[in-house]
Amino acid sequence: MSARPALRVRDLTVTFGTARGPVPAVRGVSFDVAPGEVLGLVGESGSGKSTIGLASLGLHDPARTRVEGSIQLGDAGTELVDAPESALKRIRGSRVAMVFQDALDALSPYHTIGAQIAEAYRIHHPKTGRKEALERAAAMLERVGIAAARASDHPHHLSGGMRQRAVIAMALINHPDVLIADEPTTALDARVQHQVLDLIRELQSETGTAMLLITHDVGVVAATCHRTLVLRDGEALEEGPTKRLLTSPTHPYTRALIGAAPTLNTPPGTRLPTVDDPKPKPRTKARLRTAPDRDRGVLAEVRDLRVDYPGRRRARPHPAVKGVSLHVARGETLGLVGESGSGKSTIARVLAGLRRPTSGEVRFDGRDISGAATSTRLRRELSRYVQLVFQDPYASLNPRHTVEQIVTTPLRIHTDLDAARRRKRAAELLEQVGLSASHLSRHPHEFSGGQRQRIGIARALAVQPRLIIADEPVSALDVSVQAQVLNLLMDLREELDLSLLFISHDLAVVRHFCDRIAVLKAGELVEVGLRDTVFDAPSTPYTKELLAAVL
Amino acid sequence: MTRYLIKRVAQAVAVLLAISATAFGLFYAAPSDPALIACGPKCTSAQLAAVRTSMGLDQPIVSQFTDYVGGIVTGRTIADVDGTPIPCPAPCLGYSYSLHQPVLAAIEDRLPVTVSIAVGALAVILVLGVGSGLAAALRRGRATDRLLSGFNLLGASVQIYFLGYVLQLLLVYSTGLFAPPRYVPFTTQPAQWALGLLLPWLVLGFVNAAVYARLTRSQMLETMHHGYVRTARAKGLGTLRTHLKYTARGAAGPLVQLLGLEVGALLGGAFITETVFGLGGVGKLAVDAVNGNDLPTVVGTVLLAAFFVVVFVAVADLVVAWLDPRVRFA
Amino acid sequence: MAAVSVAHAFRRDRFGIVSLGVVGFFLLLSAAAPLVAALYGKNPTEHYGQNETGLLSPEGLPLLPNGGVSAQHWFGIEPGLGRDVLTQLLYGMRTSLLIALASAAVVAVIGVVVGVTVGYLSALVDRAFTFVCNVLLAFPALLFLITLGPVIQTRFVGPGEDEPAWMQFAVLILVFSAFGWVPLAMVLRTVVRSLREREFVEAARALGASRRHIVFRELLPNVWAPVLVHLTLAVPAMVTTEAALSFLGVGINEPIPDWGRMISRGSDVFYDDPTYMVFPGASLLVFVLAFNLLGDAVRDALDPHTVR
Amino acid sequence: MPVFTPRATAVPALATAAALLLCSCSAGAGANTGADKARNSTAAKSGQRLTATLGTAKDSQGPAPEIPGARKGGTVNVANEADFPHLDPQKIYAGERYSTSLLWGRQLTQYQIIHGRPRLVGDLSTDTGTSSDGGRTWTYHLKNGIAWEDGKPVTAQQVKYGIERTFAPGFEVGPTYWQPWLTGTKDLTEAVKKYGGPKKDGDLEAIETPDDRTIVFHFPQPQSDVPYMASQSSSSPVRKDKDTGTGYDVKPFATGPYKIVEHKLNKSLTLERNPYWKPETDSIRHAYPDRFEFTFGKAALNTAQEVFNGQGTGATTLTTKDKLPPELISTVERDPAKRKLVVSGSQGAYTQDLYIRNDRVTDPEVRKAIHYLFPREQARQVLGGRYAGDFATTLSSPAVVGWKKYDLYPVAPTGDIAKAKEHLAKAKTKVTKLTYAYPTESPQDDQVAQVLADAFAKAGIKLVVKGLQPGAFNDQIFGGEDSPYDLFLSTNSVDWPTPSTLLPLGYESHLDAVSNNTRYSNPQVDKELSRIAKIGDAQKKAEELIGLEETVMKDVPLVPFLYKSISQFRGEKIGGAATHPIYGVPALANVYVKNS
Repeated sequence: MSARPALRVRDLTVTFGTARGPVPAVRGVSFDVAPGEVLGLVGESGSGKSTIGLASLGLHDPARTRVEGSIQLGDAGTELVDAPESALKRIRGSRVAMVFQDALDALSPYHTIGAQIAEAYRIHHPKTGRKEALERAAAMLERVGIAAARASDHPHHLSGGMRQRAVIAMALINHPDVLIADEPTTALDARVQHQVLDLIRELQSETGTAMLLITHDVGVVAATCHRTLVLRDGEALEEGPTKRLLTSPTHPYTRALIGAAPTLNTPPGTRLPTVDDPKPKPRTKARLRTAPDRDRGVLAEVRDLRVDYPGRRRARPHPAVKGVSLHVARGETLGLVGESGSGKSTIARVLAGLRRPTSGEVRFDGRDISGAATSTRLRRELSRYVQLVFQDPYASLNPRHTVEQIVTTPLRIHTDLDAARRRKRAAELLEQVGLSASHLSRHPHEFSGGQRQRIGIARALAVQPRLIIADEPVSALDVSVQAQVLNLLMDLREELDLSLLFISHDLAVVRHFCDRIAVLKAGELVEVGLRDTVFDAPSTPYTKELLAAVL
Repeated sequence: MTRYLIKRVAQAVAVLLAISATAFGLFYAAPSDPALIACGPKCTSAQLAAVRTSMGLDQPIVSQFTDYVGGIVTGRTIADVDGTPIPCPAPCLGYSYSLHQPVLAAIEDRLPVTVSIAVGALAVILVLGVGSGLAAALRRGRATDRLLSGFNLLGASVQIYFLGYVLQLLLVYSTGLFAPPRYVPFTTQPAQWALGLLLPWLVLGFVNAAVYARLTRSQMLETMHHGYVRTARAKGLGTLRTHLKYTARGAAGPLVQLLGLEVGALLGGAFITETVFGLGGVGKLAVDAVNGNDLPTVVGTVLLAAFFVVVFVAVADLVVAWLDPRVRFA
Repeated sequence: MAAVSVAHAFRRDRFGIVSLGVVGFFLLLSAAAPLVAALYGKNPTEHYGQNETGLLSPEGLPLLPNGGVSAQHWFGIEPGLGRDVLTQLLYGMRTSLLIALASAAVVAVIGVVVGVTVGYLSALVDRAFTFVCNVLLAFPALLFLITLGPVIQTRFVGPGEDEPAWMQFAVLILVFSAFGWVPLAMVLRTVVRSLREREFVEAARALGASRRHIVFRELLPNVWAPVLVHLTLAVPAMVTTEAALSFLGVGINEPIPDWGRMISRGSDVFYDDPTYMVFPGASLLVFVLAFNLLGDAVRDALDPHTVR
Repeated sequence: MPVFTPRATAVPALATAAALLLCSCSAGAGANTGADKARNSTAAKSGQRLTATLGTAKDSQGPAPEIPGARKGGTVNVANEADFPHLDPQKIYAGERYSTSLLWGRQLTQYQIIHGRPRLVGDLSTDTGTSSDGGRTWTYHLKNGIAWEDGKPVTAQQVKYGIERTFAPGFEVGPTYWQPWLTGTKDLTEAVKKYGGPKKDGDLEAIETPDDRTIVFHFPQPQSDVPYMASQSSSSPVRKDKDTGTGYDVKPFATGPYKIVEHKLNKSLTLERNPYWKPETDSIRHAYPDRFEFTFGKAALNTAQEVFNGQGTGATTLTTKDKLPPELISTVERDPAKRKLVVSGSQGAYTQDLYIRNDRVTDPEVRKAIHYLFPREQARQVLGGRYAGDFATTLSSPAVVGWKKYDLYPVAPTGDIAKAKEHLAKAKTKVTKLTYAYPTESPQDDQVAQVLADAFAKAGIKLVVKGLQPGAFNDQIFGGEDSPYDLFLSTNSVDWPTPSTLLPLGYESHLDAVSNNTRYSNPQVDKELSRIAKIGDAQKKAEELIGLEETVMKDVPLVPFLYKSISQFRGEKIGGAATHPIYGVPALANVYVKNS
């Protein structure tokens, strides 16, 4: 480590000009990153972490953004704040490079990855010929684990992991002094995330590049960063070596942030700490039910379920679920785990009567409901007992409806309550999910993500269903909010004696929340069993692999 | 790709068939008898009947239609008013009894005028519309943007028949700044060709440019939000080059599609422009045919206009597919 | 986005406010045309220039300068017949607005019903719809409009009868609607198709909602923004198309005042009497400009992506 | 019956009529300002109406007398909005086309114009024809040295073939005189039953060609107007080997000074010199320019602007069909330089009248009422004031041989509503609604309709005005027997400047609507007409017909409106442009390009 840091940020303040006046996104943040060091910037959405990343490259729209303070680069201490565009152009991509979160979005769909990487090289080596640049690009692709032959592929032909590797290759082709990685692995499945993080670390330590890793995931920080800076509402809360920060955080927010996300060591079913309630009291009656009450009987089941998606044009149909048999017992919470494309959401939609199975049996309470997707009447009956909670709390609420309309819609459909009664019931429901009756007349966009998810839960509870299917209900939420929602769901489960089908890609959350676990891989059931059995003694290599990838 | 092409062509043929059937049915219901027009005002009823027979108007409309479509594919022989057989080789769009020539020949005569108008107008649209849209997007929110947007809004609001006359009278006949609008073949006098059509080009282009300016601007602004544009800048690419290489490419799709439609429509004849500037192109032919109740020419020009639209929309689709590999391989 | 914030966004748009004012002024004028004409003491059909001496030359051109602008006739008189230009403009605006607004209403109904339904329904319906749209888009609409008027007139009006005014209007409204619904329906189809993929529709299905409920209660409230934008921009488009038809000689017949016919006539006498073309031409320009500005302002207010 | 000898100088009656005829109506209109005085100078010219004399064999010898100052060479551009509907000589049937087709086509006789005066002389023929047998036989001899554009000589058989063609189907659009005359039948329908054209019935015996240069017509009944008919385009020769059927309508084969090089319908027509035309055979055509380039499709107003401003080819352009746009009249009046470029004059023997369907408006009192309420002044104002013509009181034009002025029901030009109401009160049945049809060719047509509706409304009659597409208008007004319209404005002319075609072919009750446009029916008139038809002496016949005209007009079958004037325009460099006194358009055969 040299005397001067590779990146030196002092009193950085970034203000956005909006229609409603200036809004500060970053307030007086200072930090250093030494060569070869990895600094983690951790925070929830709106904490300003990505803004710092963009400011370091001067990528903000100058017309709408004011950047104050100082960002200095390397030994020479080149000042980036208020530097002329021509100077920034020379620095971008050569001395400071960036890896963005969504590789599909970050790569041009119109050019081959080889050409895009070669371009990154040629911009800063203008004397290089096109051919030579392409050769270098191919070599760089090989280095990040992509066959050179694929250089002529367009991004949409690559898998998510490969795309992210390509983006990394592009960022590193000029051996930058500083690499800024903004949520580089968030969109990836756990196993791929692991691989990509390993790759970044490997390359970074190989070249001695200083790295700023921006993430919301404490797990990622723990696995990758030397030091960590915690951000909240644009301000730096706490900074220190990662290990110290994780084990003995000084700030309560840091503590909550670390504790909010369940890990594989968190006692299952316990109340999770949140920012408002950093040290929750243990539950009055801890749910440690590891053995399901078999005698309570099967509520919903699929047997030998096959679902094919019709192929585009005349292509062969693509199977999403290939012969899965599962059941949810009364009062039980079944966790459905798998990577993207494993068919878990399809199974949920079949059980909710939204998708017609290609073959196999689907029963609810002993009744065949496989035709619900095509029969409005049957689906209506089914929906009296089965309700869904969706992943995206914004998309699943009609933006043009008020909360009252949203929550009372199931009541209109399934009950003959009059408007006043429906309103009263809606108010009750809102109280039940931790909102107030005064929210009834508002629209969804006036709420935060967590509140919206509560509204979704209230809607699902309105007709007092017997089974709730929750499809990734917390994966779009910040960790602290995720904890709140999980806490709420656990409370409601106790109060209302609900049966749940809980779908998630996050093994730690599933372990924390569910009684029984089913593991899916590419449309097939890999393993199913009691929570502790699956987690403590996984019987298949795939499950083991999944567990190993959990950070 | 081959399958896509075949499907596209089949679709186009079906659309054209539907249009020709509609046009045929509609104009069949038109007010006065085409036979009477061909026969002249001093026509006796016996002669009229003979003319009707030779024109095939006594046949049921369905068989007239199938004859017509057959003629397009294989060509056919049409009887003139006096029974003289007139060969009409494929693609036969019928025979005009008012013009005494096959409709296709009449169209071929006027097509150079229409094509010339279209080419120039398109150039103006591209420069004025797409160009100012690009400029406005790159300088969004600034004076340039406002000025260009205002200018284009004016273009969108003004009418060809108002602007065309005013400019013609002011710039041509009062001051002589512009040459009087006329058509001379490009092949013989290219300079005169351009001079004679300059004013129609500018007017038609200006009036149509607004849509493109607006679309270009909004497409550019929308595409600018894409991650890959930011990536390009993060690589160290200059702002202008980024927008020309990445943003413009992403923004091009809808523009190309609209342009395809526009080119098709322009080639089908710019009715009002040709009327205002007294240029005898396909549009004027069509309007004259409608007024003169020259049924074969009306149907022919309708089909031609539709043909161009269908073809250029398809071409635009192919260009979009070429521009965007995601579409190409879908 | 709530209506409140839309109104708020709109209020901040100076051009929007001004254009709304101009459009409102035009609407008011045309609604109150008989009243204004009565106060002003002229009507749009009387041949003042022919019935009074000293207004028109033997060749039929206004004797007074500037198209015969005088204390009697504020905007001058029409060459030839000598009708009052101001009242002609007022009543001509009524003609334009009546046709445009009525067509817009029909277009809105057809476009919304077809667009939303097609957007929500199966692929087969969608294919049929796409085909119809392709046909209508490739159809030379203007040529069709020129031809259709006389066809309808001869089919439905006795030769010895006047074509009733309502029928002339109805024919124009009909033909405008016949083509006008296509773009709206296509836009809505796309909007609904993307809405359909949104989870709240799935959520409604999961709640057991019927198709009717989904189309009318869940989808419709989400399409009013594109509909509103489309219609504010469709009204000026229809006004100009109507004027274009009149210009080509197939619009509304004499003696019902009409802007397009005035411009057409004005283009003939522009050299000798530019005033007569300038008034309707400029009125149309201002009218359409105001409507386009209003349309833009509405679009901007409704569209969160717009960068001003 | 005395032998009619046209060669004997001229018929005295015609000679008197050849004097200048000044219409009395134009005075008094308009305020007496200085500008108006200037206007009157142009307008006065429009009142000149001339009739044709018959020329001698000597007059028929070429070349045509030189026009002082004329120069050979150059290209004349002719711009018209519309193309000629027909070029086939046997289909051409309108003054403007007659005049233009002189450039490439030649007929047996033709009008020679000297100092603006028309004289009928031999064209292909050595004279205007010799009759014998009381007008039943007419003989023509072709001049020497007349050739087609390929150098082959024009023969009598080719003239005969041309006339034979007029019997064939498809030629109804042309004039229909040869057919009944040569077959001795009532009308064309009857005539074609006897002889159906050369393709169907071969040789027409009524025309004899004893040798290549002599042609003899044999008419079953005496005919007095053969020299005039021989000047019609349908009396042009056609070569069998060049007869391309309908193609001949686009590009006929030339005998005149020019040949057609290219004809793009509705776009352009290009003429170049015919090397085989010899000026010494032609006393009518001058053929000064080297080329004529016709363009079609440009709006008259645009052409006018180019011509008056000398832009583009404007300086060498003139129009033969496009009239001076009424919109430009006052501009032209103001600017003497532009006024010079207006070519105006009497439009042949054309009259514009308000036609009344007598079978629909049967009560003469109602027709009289229409006569009184008709707002002539207002309607003419819309049409361009005096430029449109002079107010008419007679059925026939002053350009017709033997014309006499009469005014049976005098009325102020602005109409007399009170008088109209009086007559309406006298009518047996009360009329509250009438229909008026008009072809929508220009905005002026709409305006005239409004003027009429306004005036009729004042008299308590609702006038339903129907603008029709020109095609539909012709179809519905002239095509059917049961036209639903009561009134229409129409501009018409006798086919040649004698009265012999006007009443017999337009007001005889047995004629169909195509000929008898007003469906006029008066047994007394019918009787008179059949008596007059038997008169072989041209002069006596003319006098009798002019006398009968007043009887017809007492019944008000139509309302006389205007003796048409026409104003066209020419570029600054076009010389010799003057309105042809018979055809009523600038005579192209006399124009030249001035030295620059």
